Amino acid sequence: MNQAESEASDLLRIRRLSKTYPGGFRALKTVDFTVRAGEIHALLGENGAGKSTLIKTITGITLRDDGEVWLDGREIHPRNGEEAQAAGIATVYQEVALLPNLSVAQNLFLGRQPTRFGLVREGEMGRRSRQLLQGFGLDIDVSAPLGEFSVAVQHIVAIARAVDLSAKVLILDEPTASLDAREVEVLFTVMRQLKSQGMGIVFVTHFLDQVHAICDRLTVLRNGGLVGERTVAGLPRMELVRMMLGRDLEAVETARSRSHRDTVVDRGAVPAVQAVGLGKHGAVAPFDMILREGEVLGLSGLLGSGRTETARLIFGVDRADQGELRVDGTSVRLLGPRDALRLGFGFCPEERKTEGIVAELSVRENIILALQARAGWLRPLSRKRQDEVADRFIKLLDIRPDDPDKPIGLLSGGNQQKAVLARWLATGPRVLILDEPTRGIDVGAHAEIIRLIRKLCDEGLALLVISSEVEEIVSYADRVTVLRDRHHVAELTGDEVTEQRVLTSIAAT
Amino acid sequence: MSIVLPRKGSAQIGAFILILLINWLVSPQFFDLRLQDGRLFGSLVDVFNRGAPVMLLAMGMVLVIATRGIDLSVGAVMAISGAVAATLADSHSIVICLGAALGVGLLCGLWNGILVAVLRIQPIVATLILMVAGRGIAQLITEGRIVTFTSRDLAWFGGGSLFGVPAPVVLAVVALVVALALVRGTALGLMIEATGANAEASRLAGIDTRLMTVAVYMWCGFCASLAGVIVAADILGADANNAGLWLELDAILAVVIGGPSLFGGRFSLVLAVLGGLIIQAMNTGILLSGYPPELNLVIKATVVLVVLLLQTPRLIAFKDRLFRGTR
Amino acid sequence: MRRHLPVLVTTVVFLLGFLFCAIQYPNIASTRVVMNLFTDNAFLGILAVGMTFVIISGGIDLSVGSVIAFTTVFLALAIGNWGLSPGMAFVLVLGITALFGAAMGAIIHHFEVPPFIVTLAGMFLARGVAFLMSTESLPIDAALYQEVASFSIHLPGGGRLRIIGMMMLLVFLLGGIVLHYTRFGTNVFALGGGRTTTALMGVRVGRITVAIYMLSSLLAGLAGIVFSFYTASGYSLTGVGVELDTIAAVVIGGTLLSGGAGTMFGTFIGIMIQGLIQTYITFDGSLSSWWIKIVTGLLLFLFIVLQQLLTHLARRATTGAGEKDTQARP
Amino acid sequence: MTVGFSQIGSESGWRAAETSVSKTEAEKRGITLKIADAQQKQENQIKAIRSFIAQGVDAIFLAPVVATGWDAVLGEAKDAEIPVILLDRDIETKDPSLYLTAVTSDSVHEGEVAGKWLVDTVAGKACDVVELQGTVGASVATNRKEGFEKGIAGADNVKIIRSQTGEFTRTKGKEVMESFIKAENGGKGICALYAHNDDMALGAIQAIKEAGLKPGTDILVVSIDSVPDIFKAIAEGEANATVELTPNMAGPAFDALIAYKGGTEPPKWLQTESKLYTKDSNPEAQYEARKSLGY
Ligand SMILES: Nc1ncnc2c1ncn2[C@@H]1O[C@H](COP(=O)(O)OP(=O)(O)OP(=O)(O)O)[C@@H](O)[C@H]1O
Ligand SMILES: Nc1ncnc2c1ncn2[C@@H]1O[C@H](COP(=O)(O)OP(=O)(O)OP(=O)(O)O)[C@@H](O)[C@H]1O
Ligand SMILES: [Mg+2]
Ligand SMILES: [Mg+2]
Repeated sequence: MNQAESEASDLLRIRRLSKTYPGGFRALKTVDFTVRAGEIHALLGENGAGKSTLIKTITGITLRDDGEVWLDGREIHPRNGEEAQAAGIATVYQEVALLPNLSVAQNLFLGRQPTRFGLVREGEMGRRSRQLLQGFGLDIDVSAPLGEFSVAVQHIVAIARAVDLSAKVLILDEPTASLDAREVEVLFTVMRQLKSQGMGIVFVTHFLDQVHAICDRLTVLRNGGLVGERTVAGLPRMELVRMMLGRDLEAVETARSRSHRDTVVDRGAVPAVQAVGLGKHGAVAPFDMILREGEVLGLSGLLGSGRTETARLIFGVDRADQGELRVDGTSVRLLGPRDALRLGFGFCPEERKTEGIVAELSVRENIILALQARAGWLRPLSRKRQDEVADRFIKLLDIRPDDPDKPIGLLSGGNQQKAVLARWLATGPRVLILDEPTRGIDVGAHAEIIRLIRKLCDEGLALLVISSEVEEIVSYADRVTVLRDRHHVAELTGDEVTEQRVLTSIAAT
Repeated sequence: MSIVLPRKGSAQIGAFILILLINWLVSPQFFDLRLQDGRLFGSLVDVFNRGAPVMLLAMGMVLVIATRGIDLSVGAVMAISGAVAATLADSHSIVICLGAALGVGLLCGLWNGILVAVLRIQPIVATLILMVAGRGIAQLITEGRIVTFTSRDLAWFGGGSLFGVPAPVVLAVVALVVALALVRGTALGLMIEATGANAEASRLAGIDTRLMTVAVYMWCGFCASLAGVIVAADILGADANNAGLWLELDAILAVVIGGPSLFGGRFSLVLAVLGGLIIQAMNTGILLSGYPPELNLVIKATVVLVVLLLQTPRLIAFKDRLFRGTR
Repeated sequence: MRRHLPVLVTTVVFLLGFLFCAIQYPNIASTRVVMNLFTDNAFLGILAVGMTFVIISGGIDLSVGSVIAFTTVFLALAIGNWGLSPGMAFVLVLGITALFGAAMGAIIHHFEVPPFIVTLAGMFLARGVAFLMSTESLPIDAALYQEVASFSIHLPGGGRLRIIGMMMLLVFLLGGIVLHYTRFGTNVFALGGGRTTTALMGVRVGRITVAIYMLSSLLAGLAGIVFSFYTASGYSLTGVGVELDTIAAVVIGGTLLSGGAGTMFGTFIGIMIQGLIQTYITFDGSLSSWWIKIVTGLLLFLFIVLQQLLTHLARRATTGAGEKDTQARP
Repeated sequence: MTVGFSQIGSESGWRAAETSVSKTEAEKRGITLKIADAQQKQENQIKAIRSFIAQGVDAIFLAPVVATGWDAVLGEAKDAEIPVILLDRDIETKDPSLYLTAVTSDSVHEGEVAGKWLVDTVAGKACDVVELQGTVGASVATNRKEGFEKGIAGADNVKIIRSQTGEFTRTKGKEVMESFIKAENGGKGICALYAHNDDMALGAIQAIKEAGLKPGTDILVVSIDSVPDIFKAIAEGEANATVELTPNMAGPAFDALIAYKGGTEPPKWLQTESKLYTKDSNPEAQYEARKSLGY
């Protein structure tokens, strides 16, 4: 293809885009980026590489310092969401940018509701909403407030909204982070269909499998700079990883080496935590569960199957209304997370934005928050101690940028996730509950976290991990409990812990 | 060459200085100071002295606002504690009298805190209840009259002085230091900010958000009652009908001038207090100016808007660009 | 059903309260008293409609009481001294107040100043200007005013639905339609749900902010006109503290002060609850100034606690029925 | 007989005294008095009157919070044939038949009495006066200002140099006086203080003292209302004169009402006396007489 020809098929062309955030952080350094009509283009890079920033500067949510954005042969200067939409760019941002207080239907049609005589036609809007969502395999009450649904549902709604805007370019920033395998498949079907209609799609993800499954070309960013653009077909995985990390990933072994297992766990001992008939009306049916020190228990199931609720009961966030919880064999009554914290529990919630980070506070303050809460208000951690703790975990988890005083809300999504993990690791817990710990985390850090989980286990920590990635869960779990419709339906141990077995249990009806 | 100004608070300090300078233009003897009966005397002293109640209220209010709350009842609490102090002043020792007045303030705060944190009533309505009923309670104590007293001990809180500094200013400064020590010397500040910024996340991190909420309302009630004692001591009597009337708006305004958003999170005690001073400097200026009182509100409106526009992000960005240009 | 719970509960609370009052003073359960509830709270109701929009959008408008004062003084002067016809004066004053609100909205949006302060400055300004126009209370003497005052629909039981009462009901009706059934209304909710997000979703946040504050001031102007009908005079001290009453009514009606949720009907009930408390106290008639305040506070407390309690119980009942489960995927 | 009294509220000690005196006066005559407190709001007063009408009282007393805007509701009272008597303040209406009579003091006259006293006292010496006004927009404030200006109109030696609102309260009175003193050369430029009510004067007296001046000597103090505390100040020589506004408006009103029921039409205006008190009028005794009236 010669130069002129390729320019002609370019739908979105970015030239020399630069962005320095207030405070002097250079998030983008003269990045070039091109999306053609009818292609799915992956935008890749480590956490904090500048992917989301690139997207936001294209749509004008954050104003660019320098550079050009061409759409369909015309230079555009959108200054806000409305102008970007009008120009033909539909975007799903990384943090779901929808309104939890509006109904699902209103979210889908905000600003373009069907009206008659100036009045919104609710019925028509509801009908079209249901139709639209059915295309994504979602059958929900569209008149319910969006906030009542899990992030996953919200994400699908956001995607549906963007798709329905029928723009020329569709940008999806980590749409699959909170989806399970089935939903990802649905999304891909829709994407392929849009692609065939000539739409250009930008797709950000940390799942390299997905890149290979659906993308035509890819662009890699590192530290705000452009690393390169490649055609996906024929690009070896190792090569891609090297592009992203700038180094080889020594043994990205998702290999199922569960060799460490039986050596550590003493099955005769009193379990660290034991749930007996624990349950809550309307949340989870009563279940039994055993957590032993040095052992990883995985919770698997579809979205909405009650995994989070299980975790919340054990951590005392919600109060159980039946059954009992035993810690070291003695029955305890948790009146709230504080009680759990005192017992040495830790809990990384799934919904990072609303339940995890405290956006306005600095990274340091976020990391020491639980530690401080356990110490009580009267015993403040000295600044020196705070810095020590923060620095240690920033290094350990490679949180970037490594500035502990930056408000955490300004960090990239993946780095926020790491900081929340750090908060609990800092308390040195004996029982740790992780709800989707690797969500939005890049390949490098992903491997890092899994290594960390194993190490913690070896040190005698009892772990309860919830993950939608079955492959990931079987890679480190000693046992897997499968949930369906808020019931604990199966428990797999030992050699039963295989991807296949887990998937069958999930799917069984 | 760069001008080193603290980023945070430069707008407020600037506004305060600007208003003082304007006052000086309006009234040339504005900065004059002399010692009168062992007490500093002058318009500048008045700004601090008269501003003490609002400064105290702002100190309390800023923490409440940091937890996404609001306390409308501070004016009423001032009236109650003033009434209590004045009724007890001549019959009981100052310790009992003060203890009762401040205790009542804490109690009022506890009530508000429970309504907000335990019964989960929206703060504005929760505190509105005490705003309405509280003034009634104060009037009930005084039976609608102005209860006067002669106790010199109590009078010190209004008219006394320490090393020439008027007692209200001393009290406000002490309260500020105590508050700073409490909030920044312990982990309370962090916990309050976390609660205000994201209550759910803070709860999951093990912070007792309920305790934090109750505590800030109690602190706010305490500050209000101290302000009430000062106001009563100042006129040697408790005027339950008028003490602290509409002062809640001034207190909120002070906090907002001091910077934090009304939607919780980061706060600065010092800037809130500075906000209170800015309001009082403006009021004193109006009084010194000699304009007819019909103009008071129009002047106030103008000043408030100007002070605010001074610290809007747009203007700050503009200013930054200017400074960067000169560097 | 769960979504309408707050309104439902508030209504039930009002009805219970009404029953309680009527048992103590049977006269309260008459059309006369109920119609008086409309007449006496007409201006408050109209203000509350505007305030509902403002609060749902996540803002607040403290200037409304002062705008009423300004409006009444302006009308008295325009009709009495400048010789304008009432109709002209109304159009003029509504124009001025709308512009005033638009200006506040524009400042709030463009300079990103908290609405609390902008409208507080607006509150000072409007009353200040009223003072400058006249510090005296001025009678308004126009034929129209007498006609308005004398016209009413008689109901069985001696009740009279007066024009200003009807105006309030009409404003509530229109306000409800605009809030709940138009794009503008949805945008107001959206703004309350999140400003940045709303902007991300392609809504023109600036325009809507201006429109909201314009509407609120315009309705405050209308409330001023209604107040001038009510008292046939203009006075610069009118409506001191009314903004708090209005905000309270809106919030009691189930609207979240932090924005994003609320209903027009709830606000209506909020106004009625406040009116009922007033009426109860007037009927009692034996309370001293301070007991009035204490009892008002107490009743407010009871209403709100009852509301909270019922909501809690109803929530429990509905979640027990597994409402959440019905939303699960197929 | 049952009388409904729509009282303004309880914004000052004087108002509280008026309420409590009304109660005693009613008791004395065996009349049932229903007091509705309007919390400073005209709309509440209108509601109260409507409810009095609904309850069928024999007469209505009204202490109007503003002068205008009563025609409609008083018309209703008239239709119901309930006589209305105005207390304390007059109203503006074109139809005087809406009320039976008004028992009020003439607040312009009060100011005039104060002004005249000052002119007489300074006897030709130059005298710069500072004025503490009541709440901006309150009719009493406007009238007392007007009356005082009338009182000093003839004397060129007496003039008002500063005038600011003290909102009828002690706290504000003190604060404003402080700034007056500072603005006028430490108070040396001030010859006299005129306050629209005693409470502001009492606050101002403290400010004068704190500035190192002698109230009553260095700065003459004249005010209106005659609340008990001002007599203490007069007795101590810290205040010079006060003009009385009696809290007993209800007494004459009851008398007029009883007479009216007996068939005698009362005059349209029953003016209460605006008596001047100085240190010569035995302030100690005045204090004793007033202290239990509920001020
Ligand atoms: N408003 C801001 N102010 C300052 N720095 C910011 C701001 N927003 C983002 N950054 C910084 O810019 C860098 C790039 O962030 P960005 O969100 O673009 O990363 P990303 O590639 O999307 O990462 P992830 O995969 O974790 O989502 C990060 O280091 C982040 O801390
Ligand atoms: N895909 C979905 N479709 C409809 N409703 C859903 C879906 N996912 C979750 N929900 C609802 O959202 C709420 C939250 O689900 P919850 O977080 O308990 O699920 P989970 O098993 O923890 O799943 P995950 O953690 O993978 O999101 C539940 O009320 C559930 O009914
Ligand atoms: Mg990102
Ligand atoms: Mg979950």
